[in-house]
Formats: sequence, C-alpha cells, structure tokens
Amino acid sequence: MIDSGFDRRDFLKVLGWSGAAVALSGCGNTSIEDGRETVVSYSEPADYVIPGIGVYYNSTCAQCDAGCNINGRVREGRVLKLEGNPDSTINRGKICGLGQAGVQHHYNPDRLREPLLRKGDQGETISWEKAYGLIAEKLKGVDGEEMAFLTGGMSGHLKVLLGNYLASFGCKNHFVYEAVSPAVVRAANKKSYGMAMPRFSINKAKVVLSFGADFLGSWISPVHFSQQYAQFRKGVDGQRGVLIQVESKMTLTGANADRWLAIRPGTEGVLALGIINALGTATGEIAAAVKDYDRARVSAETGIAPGQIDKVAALLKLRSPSLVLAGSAAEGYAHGSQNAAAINLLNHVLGNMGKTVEVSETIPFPQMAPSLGNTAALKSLNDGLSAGKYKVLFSYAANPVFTAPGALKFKEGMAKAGFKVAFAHYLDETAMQADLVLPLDSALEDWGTQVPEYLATCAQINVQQPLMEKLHANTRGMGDILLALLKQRRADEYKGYEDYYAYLRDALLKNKSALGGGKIDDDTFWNETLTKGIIKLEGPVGSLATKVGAAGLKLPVSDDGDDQYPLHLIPSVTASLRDGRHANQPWLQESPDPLTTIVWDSWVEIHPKKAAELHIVEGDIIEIASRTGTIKAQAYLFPGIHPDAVSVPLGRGHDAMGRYAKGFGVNPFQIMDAVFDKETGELAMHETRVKITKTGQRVIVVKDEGAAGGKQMGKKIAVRLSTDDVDLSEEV
Amino acid sequence: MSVNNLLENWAQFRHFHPVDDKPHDPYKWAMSIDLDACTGCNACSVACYAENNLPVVGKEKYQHGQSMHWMRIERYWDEDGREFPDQGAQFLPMMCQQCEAAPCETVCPVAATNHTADGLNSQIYNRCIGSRYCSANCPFKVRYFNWYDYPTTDNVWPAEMTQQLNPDVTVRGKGVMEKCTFCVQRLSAAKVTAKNEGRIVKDGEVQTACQQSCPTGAISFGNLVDPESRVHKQWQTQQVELDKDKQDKDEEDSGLRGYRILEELRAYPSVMYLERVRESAV
Amino acid sequence: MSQRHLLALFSNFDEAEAVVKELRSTQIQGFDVNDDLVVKSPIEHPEVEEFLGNKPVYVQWFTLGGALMGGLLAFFLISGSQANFYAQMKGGKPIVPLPPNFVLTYEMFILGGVFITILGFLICAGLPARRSPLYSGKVSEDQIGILVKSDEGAAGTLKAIFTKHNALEIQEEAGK
Amino acid sequence: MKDIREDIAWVKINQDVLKSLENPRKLYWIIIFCALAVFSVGVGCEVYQYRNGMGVANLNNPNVWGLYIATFIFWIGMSHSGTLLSAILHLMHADWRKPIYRFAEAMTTFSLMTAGLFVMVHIGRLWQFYYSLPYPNERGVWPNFQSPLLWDAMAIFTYLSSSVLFLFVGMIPDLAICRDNMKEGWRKKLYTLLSLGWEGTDRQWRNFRVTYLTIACFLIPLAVSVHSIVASDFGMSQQPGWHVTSFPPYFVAGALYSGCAAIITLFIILRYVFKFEEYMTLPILKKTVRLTFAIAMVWTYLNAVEFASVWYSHDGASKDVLIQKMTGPFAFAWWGMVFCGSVVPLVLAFKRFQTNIPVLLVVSLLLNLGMWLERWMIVAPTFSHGYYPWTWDHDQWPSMIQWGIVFGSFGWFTLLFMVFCKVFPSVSMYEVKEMVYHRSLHLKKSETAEQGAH
Repeated sequence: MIDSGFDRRDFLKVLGWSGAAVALSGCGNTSIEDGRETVVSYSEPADYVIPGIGVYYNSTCAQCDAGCNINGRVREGRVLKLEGNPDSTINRGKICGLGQAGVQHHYNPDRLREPLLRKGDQGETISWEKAYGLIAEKLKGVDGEEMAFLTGGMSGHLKVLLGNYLASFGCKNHFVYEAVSPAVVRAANKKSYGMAMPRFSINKAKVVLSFGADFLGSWISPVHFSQQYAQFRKGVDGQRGVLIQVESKMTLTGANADRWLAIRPGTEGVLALGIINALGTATGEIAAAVKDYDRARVSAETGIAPGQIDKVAALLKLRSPSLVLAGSAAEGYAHGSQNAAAINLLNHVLGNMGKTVEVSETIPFPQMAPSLGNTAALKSLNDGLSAGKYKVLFSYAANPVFTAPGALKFKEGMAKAGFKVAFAHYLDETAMQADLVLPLDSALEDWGTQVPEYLATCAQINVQQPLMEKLHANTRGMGDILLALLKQRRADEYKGYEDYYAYLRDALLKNKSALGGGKIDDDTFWNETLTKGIIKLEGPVGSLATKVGAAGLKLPVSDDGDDQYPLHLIPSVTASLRDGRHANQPWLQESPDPLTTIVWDSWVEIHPKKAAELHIVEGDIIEIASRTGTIKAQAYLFPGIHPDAVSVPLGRGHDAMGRYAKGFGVNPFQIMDAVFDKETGELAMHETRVKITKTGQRVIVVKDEGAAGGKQMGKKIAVRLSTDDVDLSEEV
Repeated sequence: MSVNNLLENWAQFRHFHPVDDKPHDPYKWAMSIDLDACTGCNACSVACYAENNLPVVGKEKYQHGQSMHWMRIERYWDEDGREFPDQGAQFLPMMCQQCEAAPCETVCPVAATNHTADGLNSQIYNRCIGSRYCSANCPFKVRYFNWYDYPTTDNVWPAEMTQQLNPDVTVRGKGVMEKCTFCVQRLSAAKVTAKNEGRIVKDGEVQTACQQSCPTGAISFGNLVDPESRVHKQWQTQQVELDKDKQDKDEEDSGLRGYRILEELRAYPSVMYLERVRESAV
Repeated sequence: MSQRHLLALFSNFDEAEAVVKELRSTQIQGFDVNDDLVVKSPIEHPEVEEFLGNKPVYVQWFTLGGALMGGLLAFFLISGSQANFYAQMKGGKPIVPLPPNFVLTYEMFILGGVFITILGFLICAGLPARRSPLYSGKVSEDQIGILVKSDEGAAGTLKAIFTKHNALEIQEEAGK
Repeated sequence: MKDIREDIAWVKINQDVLKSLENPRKLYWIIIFCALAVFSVGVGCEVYQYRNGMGVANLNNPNVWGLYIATFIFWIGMSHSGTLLSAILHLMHADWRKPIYRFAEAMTTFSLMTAGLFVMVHIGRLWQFYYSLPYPNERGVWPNFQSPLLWDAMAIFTYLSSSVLFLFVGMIPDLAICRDNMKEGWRKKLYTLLSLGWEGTDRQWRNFRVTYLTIACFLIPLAVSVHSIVASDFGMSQQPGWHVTSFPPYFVAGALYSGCAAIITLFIILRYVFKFEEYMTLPILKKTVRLTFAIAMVWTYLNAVEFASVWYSHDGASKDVLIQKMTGPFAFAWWGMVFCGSVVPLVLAFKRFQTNIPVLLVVSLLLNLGMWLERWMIVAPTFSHGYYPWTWDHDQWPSMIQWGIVFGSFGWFTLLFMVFCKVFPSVSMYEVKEMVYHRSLHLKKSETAEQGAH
C-alpha cells in the first residue's frame, strides 16, 4: 500500500501543519525531507493517523488556472479523493471533473521519476547534483539575451523566485504561454472596462448574452460561474434568468442556453452592433458607429433572423440588469479585438457597468500577481528560436511542441536552441525534444502559493500544501529546483533557505501583518493559514471605465470564405481536456464529452445538412486539410454547429506523454494556420480554413449515446417546461 | 421451532415491504435532481469514479458497451426537426433509481440484491453469481456487470493508482453485478456517528459523492421521511409521492416540475427529477 | 417333505391359460395354486392377470403419499427458510410470498410423487429380486413360462398337465 | 398400409434390435470422433471464457443475455417430444408410438442434460454456482425462491430425474432380454445389474403397468410446467416483448414443435443406421409427420396471437420491439424464423412428402433451425431495444466464443445419444412385441367374424 520510501514521521509533520493539526501546532521541524525513519506497522499508530479514519486537508487545485480551493481526503497516508473547500470564495466546496482527476495526475503510472539526460535518442538517468551542475555549466557565459524561459501561467512565490532567477542573468525572455487563454478579451476588457478581469456577476443578471463564452465548461473560472449560473436560474426576485448564447459551435454553455443562435463564424461583433442598433438607446459616437448596422444588413452577414435580433434586443431592454460576455469564439479571429470591443460595448449601452460588470480587487503584492499566459508569447519565442537566438531554453508547465499551431513549425525552431531543459511531469512532446528533463513533484505533494487571475469576491492567495508524502523519491518541486538554481547564482542571498518550504514560510511570515495575521504568533498564523488553505486579503480596488468611445471600432465585412478551403475549422475546448496537458488521466479520457458522448477519441463535428451534401454519415473517416496540414478523424453529425464550420476538439492526439494519452485521437493544433489578431498579436484560433474529404474508411464511433441518438422515442424521460407554465418562487 | 414461528407470525411475514401501510423508519434515502440546474458537466460522474472505485475500461471495451459508469449523463435533443437545436440540449444524470418495488430484486436467484430497511436497493457482491437477471429486468439499464476482472486487467489500476482506491468500497472482481449505491459507505458511516450520539442523521450531514461535487447543486439527497430534510420538502412541494404510479397533482398545469422516469411501470423510483425550464420570451 | 420347482414353457397364452384353469380345478396334494404358481411372459398381458384372478396392486398408495409429502415438504421448507433465516426483503413483496412458493410446491409435489412411486414399484414388484431357481431365456423371447412349486409327490401330476397342454419344454429342478 | 407386420417372429424382433448393440462399424466411430471434436471446441471456449470473464462472449450492458439463454431454451424445448410420445400417446393407447418412443425419451434426457450445461456456461461466477442451491448453511442465507430462475432450476431437476427414471423403468424388461442374450462380458454384467432380476412374472408385470401409467400421468403436467416456467423467466419480467400473457402456451407449443422435428430427424437417421425399417415403418413416420404439422400450425397460430396482441395493445414499447425485430439488425433472423417455422412445415401437408425420407430430413432440420432462431428472437431484441432509448442497440453481435459454445453443445448431445444407442436398445422390444400381438389378435377377431358371416 505504501511504498518503502514512505517516511512516517515527516509525513506526520507535514500533516502537522494542516487540518487536524492545530491541536499539535509548532512541532518544530523544517522540511519534509529530513528524518530517517522507516514505516512502522499500524499496531503502533502514531499520534492521530487513525487507521480507517479519513482526514481532510486543504490545498489548491492545479489542474487549471481558476485556482479552486480543494480539500483532499487522506487516509493511511494516501490521498484518496479531492473535494472542494467549502470556505472557498471561488468554488465554494464544489469541484469539476478535471479537478477531481488531480489524483490521477498524482498517481499517474507514466510520471517521470528520475532526471533524464539525452544520449542520442535515449534518456540517461542522472542525479540531481549532476543535473544542476550541467545547467550551471551550460549557462556559463550565456548572457540574458541568449537564454529563454518558457512557462505556463505563473503566480505567487514561484513567479517571484523565477523572476529573481532570470534577473540574476538580466534576462527578459520569460515567455508565459497558454495555448488556451482569453488574452484578447483581457486586452479588450482593459480598453472598454478599464480592467482586464472585472467581476462578472452572472447571478445578479436577469439576462446573460454570451458570445461564445463557455463559462460553464472551460472559460476562466467554470466552477465559480456554474454556481452563479445556478443562482441566476433560480432567479433574482423569482424571475428566472435567461441565457442567450451566440456561437458557431455549440459549447456546453450553449447547450444550456434558452436560446442558442448559430452565427456565421467571425461575425459576432456585427451582431453585437446590430443589437445596439436595434436597442436604439445608444447616443453620440456609439449611435454613429452602429447606424449602418440595421437588422437587414446584420441578418444578412450573421445569418441570424431579423426577428430574432429584435426579440433579443427587446428582452435586453425589458430585463435589466443584463450581462454580455465576449468569449473565445468571438476573439478567435484576426479581427478578434474588434469583435470583443463591439461586444463589450453592449454592457455600456445596456448600463450593466457596476451592476453585473463589477470592479474587482487586485492583489496587493504585484510581484505575486499572476503573469498571464497568452499565445503572442509563443509567437515571439518561436521567432527567437527559429532565428537561433537562444543558447539555453527552459520549459515549464507548457507543451508547445504539442500545442503550437503547425504553421509555426515550433519543433524545428526548438531544435535550434543549444541546450533545452524541460521541467515536466510526463515525458510529453516537448520533453521528448529536450536535452535535460527534470521530473517534477505533483501538485499534491508540493508546496506553493497561487493567485488566481479571476478573483471571485476578494483578493486571495491560495496555499498549496502536500497532501501526502512524495510518491517517488527523486522528483522535486519546481520551487525547490528554482531555489537550487538561484543558489548557483546568489548563494549568500538564499543560503538561509534549506528548501522552498522554508522560503515560503519565511516569505509569508515576513508579511504576516499584511496578510491579516498581525496579532498572532508565527506558528499559530502559519498553522491557521495551512488549515484554511486560503489567505483572503483586502486588496486595492481598481476602477471601472464609466464610458467608452466607439471610435476606431471597425469590423471587416465578413468575407465569403475562399473556394479552395470553404470551411472554418473551430478547434473546440472541452471542459475536461482543455489544451491536452491532462490527457493522460484516464477518468478524463473516459468521461464522455457532454455534447457528443464520445470517449477516448477525437471527432469532427459537422452539421447534418452539410453532411448530407457531402454524403457523410456518422463514423466516416474524414480528412481535414488546411493550408498547414491535414488530419484524419471520425465524423460525428452534430446539429449544434454552423454548416459553414467543422469542429475538432483540442487535447487529444498525443504521440507521447503516456499510455492513456498516446495514440488516442488527433491533434488539430497541427493544422492550425498562423493567423494573428491584428491588435494584440494573439493567435486567431478560429481563422483556419479547411476543406474536408471522405477517405472511404468507416468506424463505429465509441460513444455512450445509443442508436436512438439522443431521441426519447416518445417516452417521458428528460422533460422540459416553458417558463409560462412554471412557478419557481414556491420551490424549495 | 421454525414452522411454529412461520405460523405464529404469519401476518408479519405477509406484510408487504415497504410500500405498504408502514413507511420506512427512521430512514428512507431519496434524491431529487433539478434538470434546470444540471449543466451536464460530468463532474458527478467523475466523482463517482473516484469514490466508488469504478474501473476505467478503455476504448475497446467501451465500444462493446462494457463501460462501468454508475452515473451516466444523457444528452437529449429536441425532436422537432429544426435545423439547429436553438433551444439547447437537455442533460439527464441517470443512475440506479433505488426503486421501492425494484424489478431487479425479485428475480435474483441467490438474493444478492435486496431491499434495505432504509429503502436502498442493495447489491451483495460476495453473493452474486452473475446470472445478470437483475440487469435484464431493470427498466433503466443502470446495472453494470463486471465483464472482465478489472483489478487484474492491464492499465485499469496500475500499481501506483491502486493507492487511490477508496478503502471503504470493495473492488469488484469479474462476474459480479454492480450499480449506484447512493454511496452507502458514507451513509452507514453517518448513521453510526448519529447512533453513537443517540439521534438520527440530520439533513446535509451526509452527501453522496455526486451531490458533493455538483457545481450547480442540482442534486439534493437526504432522508425522505425526515420532514426537515430538503428532499422531503422538495418532494412535497412537487406533490410527488413514493408509492404512486401516477402522481395526482392539484391541477393539470400546476407549474410543478417534479416527475419520475417510467413511473407507470410501478417500480416506484426514489429519484425525483425536476423538469428543465425553457424561457418563452426569446 | 422337500419342495421342488417345475418350469413349463408354452408357445401362446391360450395354452398357458388352459393350464392355469386346469391347475385350479384339480386338487393336487402339496400344491397351492394361489401361492405356488407364477406365470412369466415376455410382454405385459392383462389376460394373464384375469385368468390368475385379480391380485391387488398397492403402488398408487405410495404415489399418493409421496406426492403429498413432497408438496408439504416443499411449502414448509421454502416458507420456513424465508421466515426463519435472514429475511430477504424484496421491494413491494412480502417476506413469504405465496405465488412463487406455490410454483415450487407444485414441482416438488411431482418430484415426490415420481420418486416414491418408483420406490413403491420396487417394493411391490419385489425388485431387485434374486433369480428364481428355474428360468429360461425363451420367456424373454416369445414363450410363456409357468413356474410351479410343489412337493415331490405332486410333480408327476403337474408334468402330466403341462404335457397335456403341449408344453414345449419342461424344466425340472435338480433333485436333492 | 399398416404400422407394422403382424407376422414378424418375436425372436426376430429380439435379434434385430440386439443387433444394434453389436460392436459398431467404422461410421459409428467417425460420428463419435466428430462429436467429440465439436464438443471439445465448446469446452475450449468455455475454459477461455471462465478464465477471462464473460466479456469475451461480447455480451454487454444492456445485452446481458446472449445465445446461451436462447440455446438453453432450445434444448429444453427439444426435451418435450420424448414426453409427448411416451406419456401422452401412452395414455391414449396409440400403439404406433411403441417402436419410436425409446429414443425419443433418450433424447429428452440428453437434451435436458445439454440445457443444464448452458445454465452453468451462462453465469458469471461459475465457481459460486452452489449459491443457487437450497441447502442448509451456517450463513443462514437461502436462495431467492421468488426468482423464476430458481423455479427453472427446480423444474429442470424434477423433469430430468423423472424422465431418467421413466426411461429406466420402461427399459427394465428389455434389459432383461439383453441380459438373457448376451455372452459373458461387461455388457452382461451391466444388464444383469440394471434389469434388477426381472423375469417377467405376473407380479412384476402387474406393478410395472400401474407404475408406468402413474409416472406417465405425472410427466405430462410436469413437462407443461417446465416450459411454462421457462416462459415465465421472460413473462414474469416487465420488459417489453417479454411481458406477454400468451408466453407459457406459446413456449410449450414451440417446445413440442422442435421436439417432434428432432424426432423426425433422429427417426430417419436411426432407421438408416440400424436398419430398423421393419419397426420404424413409413406409416409411423407419416403419423409423426402429421402430428408435427399439426403442432407447427398451433405454434404458428400462437406466434400470430402474440404479435397481434402486441400490435393491437397500446403498449408502445412492446410494439417498438416487435417492429425492431422485423426491421432492425435482427430482421434476417426474425424472418428466417417465420420462414422455417411457419412456411416450411406446409411441405408436410402434402401426402407425397410425408414419407419422402430426403425431403423430411431437410425439412426437419430447417424446422429446428427455425425454432432455434425463434428462441434467439425472444431473447435478444428485447435487450437491444428495451424501455430506455438511451441504451438501445449496442454492438450485440455474439463473439466466436459464444458461437463456439453453442456449437459445442450439439457435439455433447450427439455424443451422449450415440453412446446410448450402442449401450441400450433404442427400440423397445417388448412393446413392439405387444404391438405385433395386439395386431394379430385384432386380425384373428376379424377373421373369425368373417367365418361367422359365412
């Protein structure tokens, strides 16, 4: 049950700082590594690990960047299950499937266990000392310009350490890359709201008009939004909230909408302006900007019936406050920023500012604030790489070889870097290209602090603590690694810290008062902090832009596509697989995609009408060709997609990483063209045009849905009611 | 003497359990699921895998319909033949309905599935010989059979992953039937605690794994005979009664959303669903 | 006075019948028609029983007993085990449900009946039996055998009767 | 045209029948070998399935029952013919049954033994099979007597033991004959043992008659109950397509039907192999054929009744299943059943075919195929098209393992039957004698009557 490396006393010390531990606070110890005892039998159980009794410890979910606070069930020294931390302002005791799969990340059989050094095609196991030595050696005489550090979104003390490390070289090349991120929306928000991430109070809105924001599935902070959604449905003063979703491919959120509008890809902004026009309440500059967008033109461009536009406008006018969201579907075009701007404009026109679009606090420690991932970073890194600029490349929490659009030819570029170091959990595609691969602790056995980008109610620092003893002796936490690297540079400055834990504790205690622990002594504060797993803060409050101009708001007349590649490729982001970094967690592979119920494989969503034209039936293997490349996948006839588009989910199609990921499905990143948003330089994910052809092969689509295909065959199974004849106010 | 016992307590042995005059006492576990809140996100299903040691069967076996998801999320489209499902889809979490007059119970040749005093439809893995008659007779097809010996199947639970298995729940070997248990391990733990304190389990004291994870709180679970429990109140407001095959609601369009699936089969499911609501204004 | 057996074989039932008739009519010292006469035939043949005088058959009483026993046993075994061991609660059903128990009672009724009937048959027909002193395979082919037991003295008379009715063959128990 | 010649010497009857017990010819060994081969295929598949789990049969949720149960019903049905011939016709004093009932009864016994195997093969934890037996145990747990499966077990046990006893009792006089005609050797020992010292004394015959009659009376209701209980495995459930009132009679008819068909097949084979033309005469065959035809029509009728009742009822679910049977993936099997079960037997209506050996052989085989398909069509479609649309039509095609075991069962049956034919007289000698005797009496009477007229 517990492998021999298991170290009881230390483990207890770790627990000593947490949940049940307040009782025996202050057992003075410094690290989970020290102590040299071996496992003893349960006939002499130590203090409070009672065999058969599960104990719960708080920590932070690292499966995505939403920063949900989790509560891990630990029994006999093993973490069994992750649940939500009820005290969390973000997820309030709830947790999504992706989050729960965290344990499978931790226990994953394909995790890296030893540092590996490239020997030809083989990886040779080396010691950490050797690895550190090697890095130092490679960095000798390399100046800041010649090294690059690629990471995913980062925050908290880890970011601080990394910053210091790079600073020690005078290196500015910290590329923060997230393949799937709302970067364009951030920029647009900054412009039109005055802050990148204001607080969206779905629960206060009576109508939510969402342009492809999949806030129930994968957008920003889904678990938080889901809870708001629940309240929103129960309704403010008894009136059930109305959700209107505008997008070209139905997302999970779209599937839950009262009205789902299939819009021609890329024309979201036009519709937004059309609605403003139809509202007729706008004045001045805005009115001028939208005057050309009469319903006839808008309808013609977007493919939405004029009547529908009026209806939406009428509803928005009738029920206030409402909330308009610009999501990934809207931003994924070369004119994504304009789309987002036009959509954001609606919130101003509808007077939602301050009502449902609220000012949010910011974290008082700017150095800990999240450095947000985006795709522009990838672009510039890739340019640098292909120019052969970099002698040393570090990669952490990112898998660009898998997620970079095929057109960028990232793999080739990366090969040009002199020495490539990957800090990784799995031997994923990027790690396969690296010269030195360093195995990381899982999030459930590592220390850390994290600051979520989206702050639900107040500024907060999430604390991440080990839920159990290390599974593999030779993995290291990223913090420890950075600390070790820093000691190479600034030994005297950091010699005080034996390890990252010590650093973390010290760093937090230094700011005890600022963190709201002014009165109490260090140990008590520390224990309470770990017990809670959250540090809630009074952060400085930014301010919202009260009015916004519509100047320079130009939307391209939607082209009629090109004849060679007639269809839009919509790479869809699924709630469980996202950008594919967790594809090796079997629960996620086997939990059916909510809309198609397909498991273990990729598919091409195509509208039945289009399919009929092309004589495609379910299970046909389709070849999707873009200017960049081609992939083959099974067809799934899906009514919830615009006939001019096909959609392939992201996250599958790994050719490395592990037994549950490798060889399942295809990777649409491969065929993505390198088109970028004009303003922000972000990758326009939805701009890839494709053509599809039948290959002639056919397979049985592996899915949960039976042959009845989501029909109820006249039986009363899933029933619905119109709002006219339901009265929610009475309900419990 | 046995025959004496039989004859003396005849009336008692002939008492119809339990949908007769006498209700469950003190517990009757029941559930209600608000389809208007359910977004179909699958969190509950994953939670079930984590809590109940469900095997991940892999692509090939899944294709053969041998998957083991006790809780499956079904997605239904409107059947009015419009070009787009422009009113969205409908999601329905389906798990064992813990019927009061369960068709599966009577047919098991070895009495491996029985009705418990607190209204659960229990499955005794050790006793099951795998005749699969229960599944054959289940209207909802929510019983899952161990077609293979998953604990020893490659890549189902590799060495490391066995450490995640919940010690409170048996790992089932090949040839036995299994299904949703309403997280009975949690229930019994709660009942013991309550018993030690000389009371009955309070509402909200025990949660099923699916309920606990559900981000929209669509699932509520509790003791139906406890008038304080949320489930009891919901069933009451929705005017859904356990042992009816047709609910007689006050008036026809009463605005009540509560219903049970395939009620007319008189299996008396313990799970009430609340109808999904659609806005008529847009 | 010692007894000895005689076996006579006849080609058809009429002759056999005639013999038996004669044996009945004539008083022979040391020979009792009812006890010492056995007719063996290759086929089941009601007439034999007629001219032998209807002897009672008791098998059906075994049958009755067996059937009732089986039925009662079944019902009480099943109901008893349902009531006395771990209660198997079935939603919507009583602990001791009658219809299914009746089905099984019915089966066991038949089972008991059949078993005990066979038992009865073996007892009444005296099977398995020790082979009688005189036997001819012809009996199992096509001939009727009449086996008699008599005192030494009577043998002659009997033989005479047999030969008179043109017995095909007369076997005699070897003398002591 | 008479059932049998009255002038056959009784001795000849003995000789002819006993000839069938003499050392077998090459053909026999070939058949035995093939049967063994086929059976071992089945055994192999079962071993594989035992080790790897039922999944290898490509059963799934919700298609949890497959060919195993279908074939189980098929073999149970097969067993009913023996009872029909020996018991019912015995009560009706139909003499023509006498030469053919013996092997029919043997068939009953062996097909029951084959059916029994499928119960085992089917369950997921064979090693725990004994849980389903009602025996006193320290756990205080008894099987669930409410389950039709348990009724099945009980009924089949009763039926098997009763028909074995019936077969044995009926055979005692013949065993005596064998005993008397055998040279020293294992056969002699065996027959001496089994014939229980039968000598055909009046006392023995007397009790024999009553016993035989009584058991016959028991067997008839028993046989009916057995197959109606098998029917209630389905009828007692509430699944669409199963919960049908007319199932018990429907099953019984089907059972008699397939049984008679099987009898025709074996009749023809034995007649040829053992040269029993004298006894298994064409007139008897004709009678059997006509009986079969009658039953076929009854079955067809009940089949139609079932569909009609489903069709006119407002039970949508059952109706869906019916439509699914006719049009869905199972259509071929369903129409195959209709053709083989209801159309093919019409051939039997024509006099000229009623005694045409080759035609009858083919027809009887087709009938049995039809009846097997019928059982499959009862079991499978309801699973793939039940109440709950979400679970409709998974990939339910049986795997080779499943086919292999079904296939193997035929080997097992043949094996048992062939051994029986060589060890025991497959024609009842003493009853054929009775038959001949009764016939000659009858003639004598008519002659005397004529003379009286002159």
